Amino acid sequence: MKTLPYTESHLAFRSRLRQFLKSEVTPHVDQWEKDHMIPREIWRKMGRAGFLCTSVPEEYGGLGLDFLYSVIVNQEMARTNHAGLMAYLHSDIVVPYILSYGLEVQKKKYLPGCINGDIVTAVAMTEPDSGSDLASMSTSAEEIDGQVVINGNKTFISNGFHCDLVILAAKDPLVKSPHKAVSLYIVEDGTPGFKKGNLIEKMGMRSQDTAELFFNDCRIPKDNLLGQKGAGFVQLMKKLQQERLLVAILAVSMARNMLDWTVEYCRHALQNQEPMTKSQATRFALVEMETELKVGTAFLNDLVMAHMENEDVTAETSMAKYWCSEKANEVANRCLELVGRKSASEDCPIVRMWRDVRIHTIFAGTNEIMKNIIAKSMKL
Amino acid sequence: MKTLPYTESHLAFRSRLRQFLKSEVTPHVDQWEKDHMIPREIWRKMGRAGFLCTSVPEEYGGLGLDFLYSVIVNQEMARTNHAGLMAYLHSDIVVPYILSYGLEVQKKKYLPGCINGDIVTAVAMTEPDSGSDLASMSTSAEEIDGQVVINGNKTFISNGFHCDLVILAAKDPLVKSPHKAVSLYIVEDGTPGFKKGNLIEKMGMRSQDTAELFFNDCRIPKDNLLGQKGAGFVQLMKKLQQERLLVAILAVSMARNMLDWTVEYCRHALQNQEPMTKSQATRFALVEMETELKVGTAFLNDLVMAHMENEDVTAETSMAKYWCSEKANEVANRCLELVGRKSASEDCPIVRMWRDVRIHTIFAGTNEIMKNIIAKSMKL
Amino acid sequence: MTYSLDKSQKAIQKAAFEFAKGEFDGDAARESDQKGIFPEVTWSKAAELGFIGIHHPEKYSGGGLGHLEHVLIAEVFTTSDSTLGAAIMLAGLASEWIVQFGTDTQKKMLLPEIYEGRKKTGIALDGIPLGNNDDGVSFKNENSSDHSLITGELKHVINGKDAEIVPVLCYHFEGGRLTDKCSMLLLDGKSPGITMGKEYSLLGLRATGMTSYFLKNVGSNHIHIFTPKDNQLLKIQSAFYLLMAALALGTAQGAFDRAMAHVKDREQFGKKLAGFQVIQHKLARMALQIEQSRCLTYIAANHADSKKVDTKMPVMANLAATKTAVEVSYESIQLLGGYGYTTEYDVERCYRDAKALQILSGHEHELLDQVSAGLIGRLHK
Amino acid sequence: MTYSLDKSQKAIQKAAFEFAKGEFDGDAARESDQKGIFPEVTWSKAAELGFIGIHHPEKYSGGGLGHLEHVLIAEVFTTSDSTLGAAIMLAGLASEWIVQFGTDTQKKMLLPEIYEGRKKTGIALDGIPLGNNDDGVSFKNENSSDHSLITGELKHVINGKDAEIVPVLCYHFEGGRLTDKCSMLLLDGKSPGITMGKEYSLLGLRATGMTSYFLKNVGSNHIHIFTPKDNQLLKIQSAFYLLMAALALGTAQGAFDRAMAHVKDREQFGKKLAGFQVIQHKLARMALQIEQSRCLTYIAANHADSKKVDTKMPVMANLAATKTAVEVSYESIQLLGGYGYTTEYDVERCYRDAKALQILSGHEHELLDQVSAGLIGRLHK
Repeated sequence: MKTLPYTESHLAFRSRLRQFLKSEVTPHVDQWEKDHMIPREIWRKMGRAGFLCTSVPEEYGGLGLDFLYSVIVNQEMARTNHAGLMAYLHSDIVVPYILSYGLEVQKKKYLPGCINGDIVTAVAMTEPDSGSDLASMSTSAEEIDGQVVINGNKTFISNGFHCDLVILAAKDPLVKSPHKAVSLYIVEDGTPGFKKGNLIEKMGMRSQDTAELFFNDCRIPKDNLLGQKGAGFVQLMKKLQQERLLVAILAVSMARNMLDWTVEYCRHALQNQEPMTKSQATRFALVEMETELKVGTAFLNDLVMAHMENEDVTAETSMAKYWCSEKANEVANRCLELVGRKSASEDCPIVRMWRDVRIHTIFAGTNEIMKNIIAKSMKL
Repeated sequence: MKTLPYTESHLAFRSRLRQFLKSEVTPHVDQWEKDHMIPREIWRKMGRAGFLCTSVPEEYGGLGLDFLYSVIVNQEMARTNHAGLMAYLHSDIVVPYILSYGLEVQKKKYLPGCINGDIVTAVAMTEPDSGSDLASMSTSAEEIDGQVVINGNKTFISNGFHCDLVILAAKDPLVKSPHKAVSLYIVEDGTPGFKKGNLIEKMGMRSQDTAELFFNDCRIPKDNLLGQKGAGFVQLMKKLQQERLLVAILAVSMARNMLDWTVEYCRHALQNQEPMTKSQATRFALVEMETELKVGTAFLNDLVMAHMENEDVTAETSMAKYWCSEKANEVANRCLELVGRKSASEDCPIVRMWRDVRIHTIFAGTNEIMKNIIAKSMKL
Repeated sequence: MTYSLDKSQKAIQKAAFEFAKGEFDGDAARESDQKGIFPEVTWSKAAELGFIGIHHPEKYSGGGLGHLEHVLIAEVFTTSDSTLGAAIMLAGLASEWIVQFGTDTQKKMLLPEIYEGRKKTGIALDGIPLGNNDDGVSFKNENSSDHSLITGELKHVINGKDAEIVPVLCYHFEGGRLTDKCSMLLLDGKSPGITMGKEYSLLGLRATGMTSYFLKNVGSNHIHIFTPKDNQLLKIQSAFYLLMAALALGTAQGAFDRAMAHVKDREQFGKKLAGFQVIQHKLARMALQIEQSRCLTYIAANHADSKKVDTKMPVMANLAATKTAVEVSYESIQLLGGYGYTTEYDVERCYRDAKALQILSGHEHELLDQVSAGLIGRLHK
Repeated sequence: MTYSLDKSQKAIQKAAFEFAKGEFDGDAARESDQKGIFPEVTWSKAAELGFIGIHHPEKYSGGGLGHLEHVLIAEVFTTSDSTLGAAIMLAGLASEWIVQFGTDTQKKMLLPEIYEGRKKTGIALDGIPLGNNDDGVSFKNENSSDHSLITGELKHVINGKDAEIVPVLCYHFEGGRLTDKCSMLLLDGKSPGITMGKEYSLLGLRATGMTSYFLKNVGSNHIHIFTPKDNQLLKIQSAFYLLMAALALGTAQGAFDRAMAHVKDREQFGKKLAGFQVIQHKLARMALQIEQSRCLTYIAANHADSKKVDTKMPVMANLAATKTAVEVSYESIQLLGGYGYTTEYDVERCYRDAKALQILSGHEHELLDQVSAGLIGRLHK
């Protein structure tokens, strides 16, 4: 059966990364989860070890590696069983905005810091009153005296506490069409009028920083416009494909980890004085989950290849995002049931995954939004 | 997104086949379904047109084509919306036994007729008291006076009425181990002591001939042994992979046809004075089915390629067989619900597919057997 | 609150069980299914014993009892045989329309004929106020006078082939606009001016011949003009959904019983199928699903009897029971393996009948629309 | 048969509703969840008002009513708040053991303390005869004499952190073999010889602190030796499954109510979320699932009250209700979108509490084993 075409270099990279995570991340994860926070320093460590922004070209100090490296980072991060160090968001979702739309001067200014971990990035789209409905956003960006003045609130911003740089979507109030009014701006932490709110407490992803961001007469230079004025909507849509693909990959990786752990548990745990895997019902449950994951992985692999070849796979990516995130939650629920009473406790590692994976059907566009996109592509 | 690597020749073959079926099969299908029978002649027509046993090498009068041609035949037959002319059973399940295990003399004798449709074949494994449990079969084959004497009943034999040649699994009563007692024999129609029973009436596949076969002191020459004596169990197991793969492909093809028909129906049928596709619930239902089929097809495509490269994909084939057959039935049930009252009538073409596809979770090894095989492969 | 059947209800259940056991015949049922034959004799015997119209007023020869009793009979009948049971119970269905909209004369004349097994009824699904309008109401009285002549097509008449009374609500046009006034025609396939259309070959419920009627200048001498009240339409809906739910419930139970008997009898790999854990769990899940649908259906019927106006419960019971019937009979086929796919073992017939019950109950999305409308109420901006 | 609540039952429901409305506080609940705090004050008020032990005999200060009333209270409480409601109701759970196995003195002394809110109880899950033996019964009395000293570990004590009475059935060994004789220890974390183990950090139900007890030479002076009858064990099981089912039912309803309020309030793409068909249908399906579980749970409780011995119904009700709770609260999170994932909007807490109720009710496969054993009976070769 086919897998992704990993080369020796990919495998060596994976093994180095695994080593890094084993020594620098995994031992601290339980503490970070308790703290509801990761230390700022771990971003720098990861950057300096060469595991952030692997796709940034060498001319900006990056490694210029292909998307499979991003897949590997995503999978290996999932194995650490925490979501705090949200590297894929920084490396493969936010930084690509700068890479794709930034002026040379912007790239030179920010990319090296993004790569070495000095700069942590976030993207700010969602607002308290506009979740899935991006067109209804109300944060404004007005040109006044050669500056851009920003007013509005953003919410559910991942990396919202640590971020040094925010890619902000805001509307020019003078432009009527909501689709042509949105532009993207780079806002640096510390800019007067830009304030980070308290952390949002969540069901899972507890070590991960999600926050509201407040912009109150926040003035930034005109040069902080990212790409064409009024192109924000299209820019966002284009970048969502990779984001959703990564979310799907992460969901399947988490499901894989949960299932593997559960298989191992059932091999050893006793029920009626026998290993649980002697129970036919348990065997079938494990078989069904293994099958779903194998089937989903085949689709995902095709999709990764098509994405790397720059095919338009908007519909398929939306399919993967919704299907994989639902399946991952099903797997999570079934694994907990199989493990039984032991899984009532947070000591059981798959409990944290069960909590963390719940967001996957919601973020990067809810699954309902995914289905709308697919319906359009089917011309329904 | 990747598809199977069809060449120009494959596409031309598909188009010729589609033309043939359009003129020789489709117009008669409704009548055949009413008759609960297809005419013997259609086998000859299909054979003479070059669409049977496409994989048999040229030295035996075949075309020596690859497995993708078998996939194409399977898919195109599904589009005729009937199961009577069960070409894949003959071409890609039974005849391969002769091809793989037959002596040169047996191949020379039978293959040309198999190719041109003069000989229709069947395989006889299942018995009234041994369904999934092959080891418990009781049909006996004893050597007496240089002949082999067969006694026993077989049931659920597809092509059981039309077959001119049966590959029969029977046990030597002198061998104790059930796994070493089974051998395969070629039994020709007309052999004294071999009788075909009445057709078995079924929920679906109504134009298809399923029958019991009776062997009562049926004497065949010793030379009719197919392959090694006592190797029957292993021979059967080996050939089941391709059978199950074809069943999975057929199930997905049927689901694809049902869904496509339903999408088209919902585009045009009105509900509350609007096309049904205006209903969000209908759109989502169609999207969900489209997604499941795309995901399943990706897995199936990988599997076809692996099968063509002779990989051991026993577990994956079992996964495909059970998963695809379940999904196809889900799609069938959902499509009927979407179409609504119109689908209460047999005039609605997807009703027949709904009836026909129900057997897919049962034949070629029930889905429960599939899960047992997968569980073993997972070392549970 | 007591949540169990009382003595008289248990007696009715038992009587229905004994009747079905004595009168329903497997061979006859399979023949009915194959050839589309209505079980004439069994139906009239059932009517004689009071199994039709048990929930309707005694003064019209009904049983004077409730929907719950009606549900119990329907359930027992289809448990015994889904095809025969449904055909018999559906033959009385149109009495709901006559009870609601008939004149006193019509009630006195027709209801006893239905309950006593002298006349079978049919229902034009397009005429049911069930929101099932994917084909539109294809038939309307274009004239408001008492002696209008009606021409048109009536699709999807359940039991239309055998019915002698088919009530059709005709909404009146005035000045080219549909009004809320209507009259009820009482047709049958032999009425002058009516040509019976092609019989639909149904996927299930084949003892109940569905057909269409072509009407040409049909005189509507029975007409009395009225405005249907929401309440009356709701009662018909409720009775329809409950009956279909009960038929589905029994169909599920019947499939389950057959599968249970099979797995307790058949051996594979040296032990009874019922000895395998996954088969045990499949049975447990099926039983649980049936029990949930049963509880809901009984309670919905009980609410209908206690005159509670609840639009949601009968629809919910119907959604639950028909889904259960389809899924349980699907699994029953699986439990019988190859045998399950043959007509001889009956579970495939349960599956087809279950699917037909589900489809003919109404479009799932429209049923869900009804439930959610009841839940959400009016939305304010 | 009447299938609706009577006046007194409705009054109890209403009283429970008023109590929860007045006393359950969202901020307190979230704090209880985050820090694992038992709602001491609310619990004792609830007990004062008679909400604990309503189904137990009046002579021991119980309410003298039935399981159905107990179920109704539990459902209303968790509808209002899953964490607080479950904590309060679970604090009375051990009274089932004392009612069945306690001496008359124990009953007279302890039951009033439990019902009147003076003592909280806990339950060692390993000691429940529920077939939950994946960890085995880790604790046994190795000596049959009256004054044995017991050493061992008691895992998974629900409410063990706060409980003052934890009954444990100790089966006796004689000649190295386990007998069917047992005695009931009544422990608490402060009993001499007991060390409380680490508190489990639960995924849900976090106001109910689960812990383990380490026993070292605990004197069993309360011992009276008896042989538990199947009937007694079944009654405990039944009470346990019914309570868990009711708590789950309310948890589902509470999540549903919160989601409904949200979609009726929030706009996207220019209309209320509740105006979208797929959201309407999601709500309809959730409501249907809740209604089915409710009907089954009420009927199961009613059967228990009418002294029917039915091993399957309470297990089925539990399987259905806990599954419903998990699925409905899962979907509720979805309906709230990003807000649903935050602790502020409570539905994520419903989901965690639902999952904890499901897991602590017992291993799904073992529950299904019980149901199918009841269905299939003994198999004959």
